[in-house]
Amino acid sequence: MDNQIIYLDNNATTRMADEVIQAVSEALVIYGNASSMHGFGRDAAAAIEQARHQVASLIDCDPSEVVFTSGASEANNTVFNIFRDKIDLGSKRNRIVTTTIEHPSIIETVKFLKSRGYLVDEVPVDKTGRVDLATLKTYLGEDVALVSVMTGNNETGTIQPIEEITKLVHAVGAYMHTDATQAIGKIPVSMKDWDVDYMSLSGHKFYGPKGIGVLAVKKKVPFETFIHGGHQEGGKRAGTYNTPSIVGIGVAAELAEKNLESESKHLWHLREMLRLGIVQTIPNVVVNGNQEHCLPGTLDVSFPSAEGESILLYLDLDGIEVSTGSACASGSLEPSYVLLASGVDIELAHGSIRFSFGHYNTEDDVKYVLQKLPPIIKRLRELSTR
Amino acid sequence: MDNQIIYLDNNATTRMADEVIQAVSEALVIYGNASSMHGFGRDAAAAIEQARHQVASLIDCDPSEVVFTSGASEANNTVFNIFRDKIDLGSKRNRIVTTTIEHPSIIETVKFLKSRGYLVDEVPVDKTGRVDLATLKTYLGEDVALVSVMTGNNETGTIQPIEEITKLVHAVGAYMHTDATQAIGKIPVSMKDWDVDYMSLSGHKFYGPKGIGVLAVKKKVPFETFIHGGHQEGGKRAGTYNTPSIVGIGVAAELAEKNLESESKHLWHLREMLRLGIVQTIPNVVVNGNQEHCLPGTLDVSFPSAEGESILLYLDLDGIEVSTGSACASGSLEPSYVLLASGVDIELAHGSIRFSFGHYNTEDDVKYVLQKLPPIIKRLRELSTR
Amino acid sequence: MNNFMSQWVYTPIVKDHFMNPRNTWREDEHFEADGVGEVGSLACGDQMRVAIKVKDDVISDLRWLTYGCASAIASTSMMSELAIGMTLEEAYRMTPDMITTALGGLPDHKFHCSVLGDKALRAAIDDFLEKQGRDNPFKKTIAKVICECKNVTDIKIEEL
Ligand SMILES: Cc1ncc(COP(=O)(O)O)c(C=O)c1O
Ligand SMILES: Cc1ncc(COP(=O)(O)O)c(C=O)c1O
Ligand code: FES
Ligand code: FES
Repeated sequence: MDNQIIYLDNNATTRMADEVIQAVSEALVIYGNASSMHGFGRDAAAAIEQARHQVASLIDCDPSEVVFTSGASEANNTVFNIFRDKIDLGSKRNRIVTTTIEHPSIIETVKFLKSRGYLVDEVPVDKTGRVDLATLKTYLGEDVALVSVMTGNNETGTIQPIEEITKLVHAVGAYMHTDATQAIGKIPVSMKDWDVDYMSLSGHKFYGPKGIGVLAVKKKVPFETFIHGGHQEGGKRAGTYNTPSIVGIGVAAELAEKNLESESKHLWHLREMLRLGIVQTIPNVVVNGNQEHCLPGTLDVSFPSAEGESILLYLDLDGIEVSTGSACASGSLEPSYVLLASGVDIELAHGSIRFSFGHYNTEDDVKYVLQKLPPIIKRLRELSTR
Repeated sequence: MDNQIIYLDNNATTRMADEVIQAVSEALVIYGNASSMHGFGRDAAAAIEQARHQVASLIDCDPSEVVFTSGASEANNTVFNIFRDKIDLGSKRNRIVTTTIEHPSIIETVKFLKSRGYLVDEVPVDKTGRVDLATLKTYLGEDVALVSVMTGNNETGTIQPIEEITKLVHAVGAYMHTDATQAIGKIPVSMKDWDVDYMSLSGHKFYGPKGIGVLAVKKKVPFETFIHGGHQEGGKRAGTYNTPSIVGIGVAAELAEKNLESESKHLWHLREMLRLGIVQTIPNVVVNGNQEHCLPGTLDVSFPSAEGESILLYLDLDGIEVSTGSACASGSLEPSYVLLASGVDIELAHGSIRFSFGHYNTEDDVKYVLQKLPPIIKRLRELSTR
Repeated sequence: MNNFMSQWVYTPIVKDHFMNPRNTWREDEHFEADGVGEVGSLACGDQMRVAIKVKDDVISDLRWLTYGCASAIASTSMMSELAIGMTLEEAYRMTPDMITTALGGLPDHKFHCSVLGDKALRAAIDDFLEKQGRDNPFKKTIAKVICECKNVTDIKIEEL
């Protein structure tokens, strides 16, 4: 194994930007309790408000709409809990609508809610993983409280038409949530333009710290606290402020906003370079997801007759780190539920590999993969029962 | 104002230990996703397992019983949610018992549950803030699902007889939770000896990082996921692993275990030195809480005719950082609910100041406070309507 | 860290009045008050007492005591500076807004602390007029403010 590590698993998590590491390290000493009145507390509070502005600027919302959470998983759970509570309290709108390809933090929340008798519909997607507006419309009605559709998929990169969906959702008087976790820093994201009511994101997906995320909540939309306790975040989310990580996500947001255009180009360039290289050098491959509406940097490929985990481990031996199916499914033998939900053949769904690029990847990385990958696939196919 | 800062608000949050800062900084580069199979992912997973062992050793439980959360607030919410869910599913045990002096993350959860029709009793405490076992007994019966009593109070430091309480709780077949957040690193804490079923703690209270905590869950006791999603923590808590902070809480746990005895002595010494100094130099003061069963390092004092916020801010101008009532109440007009619940006079409850010591405090700090505090109280009393 | 250093919780003027409160009523001082007013209670967490001297229906001098937070101390101190030299009518019409403005602002949740100061002043004027056996010409024109801070709403403030 080379000493060189080619990290192509940026949709799972990213390396923190040097600027973020620097800021977090400095903030480790801002240890005051941001809820306290004394000097240390005030320093922490000021640092937090700065971060709130940085995040708000990135996603185009008001700073007062930013609620810091422990990550996108908590943010997603929080949104569903709001409407669970409204339904418990007797709301006539007692139905939640989402899709079959959401992140597990929504899929599993839905499973739980259904098992407890709540009405949740999961709208199917087309072959490319896209929500069809006409299909979605058939699920919408006066009984719908919340619609939740992710901005871009973590596995295939497929982007949903959030602005159009939101119009349909608001037309029936329901509220709209989008999990924008994978889109941040890769495509322009705007609470205001899209007019969504709730948006989730997670720091470590865009070179910020882990364990910190945001639920953006538009003014005057329903809210119910998920983690009850102290008065932090205006009573919306309890828990002593995680000042260093909040400072970190703020700096990451500022970088993401500044670099958006160049980053987006960079990621798309590497992704396309790899896609073309694979298609040209390896016979019989299937590129998954929507190729027109796709997050830059995500390339999901199925290699029929070669199994995903084997490919992953061979690549790992060559110092290339990728993911099979969704990162969360790793360690399990389940085929990708995202691909299955998109109507992809079960065999293809088993053998998918996700390459996901980040800021620190280079053309050399792609060249290295294009040198190592074809013989691996060839070898596995020769071994395979076909 | 001197440049010197005397930080006496360690019950709110502590400064990270140098060893922890070091470990967290190094772990910031272990950026792999601990759920992934590739090399970086494995490094992260190993670091997490080590931290799990360190925490388990500190609180005397099995490493598999440690569930990492975003803090004690989330841990406390999680425990109550487990039993809420059991009650929703029709459990005959449909009552939760707790006390009037828990942390807001329990008090507010209880308020929420009551507002939704759940049965929750809050056991009163005596003048010193202690739960009386005979009183508690009258609340226990076959319909009780969960009893939650904190180990040591954040405001007065009063310690509860958790081992004895747990015996009573188990005798009626209920489960026992204790919020040990304030006790960690100050007194010996043992899941096994006390036989509690659930225990909460938070990293930043014992020189670890903020935004990371633990819910310890004994094997074979009820569990229901609070944050649904990925399969992290054996499905018990979703969200990408916060590797650096987990490493940090592990190192903090190891330090806390190693230093427990000397730390406990150090904190008690400074606390008593300050208490005696105050009592000797300032007329008409009331020391709150139980003086026999008290967390070392916590000293809560009421100064009649001097208002809490004014004292706090005059001390702040002298570079001394303390807290009034509970940290969460800052900026609000509420007198300390902990003192009120202990039957302390409302006027005294308004003017309480919490001095809380930590590892980095010295005798010189106490001397400095004893030089600055008496004139402040004198001055405020002269200004006061009396 | 230095980027954030360190505005104090309140404005510099509040800080100054908190640190050096003006016109406080020293116990050893022989202040012969023509009227004394008191509002709030220790149980509420804030109590204020204002004493005035009146010459030709002008407030010639004023002393005060307060049990309260930093905002309450600063507000009362500022009130005392504003009030001295005012006619009784001007003083009676002093609003919490004038006090907070003069202080360079107070956080929203501290607004009621400034309400207490001018209420105590009005109580002192009431007391003065009553002791003189005079009619109170101001009372009718001014809506009553309720003591409890929690009941001080914007509308009630505007009614002043
Ligand atoms: C689309 C999407 N939503 C939510 C999450 C959850 O983020 P976190 O694990 O930081 O809570 C992830 C990543 O894991 C994701 O890709
Ligand atoms: C007794 C107690 N429980 C729970 C908590 C909550 O901890 P955190 O704010 O880290 O979630 C605290 C501190 O704030 C506490 O003192
Ligand atoms: S006087 Fe009560 S908070 Fe200001
Ligand atoms: S004046 Fe009574 S509560 Fe504020």
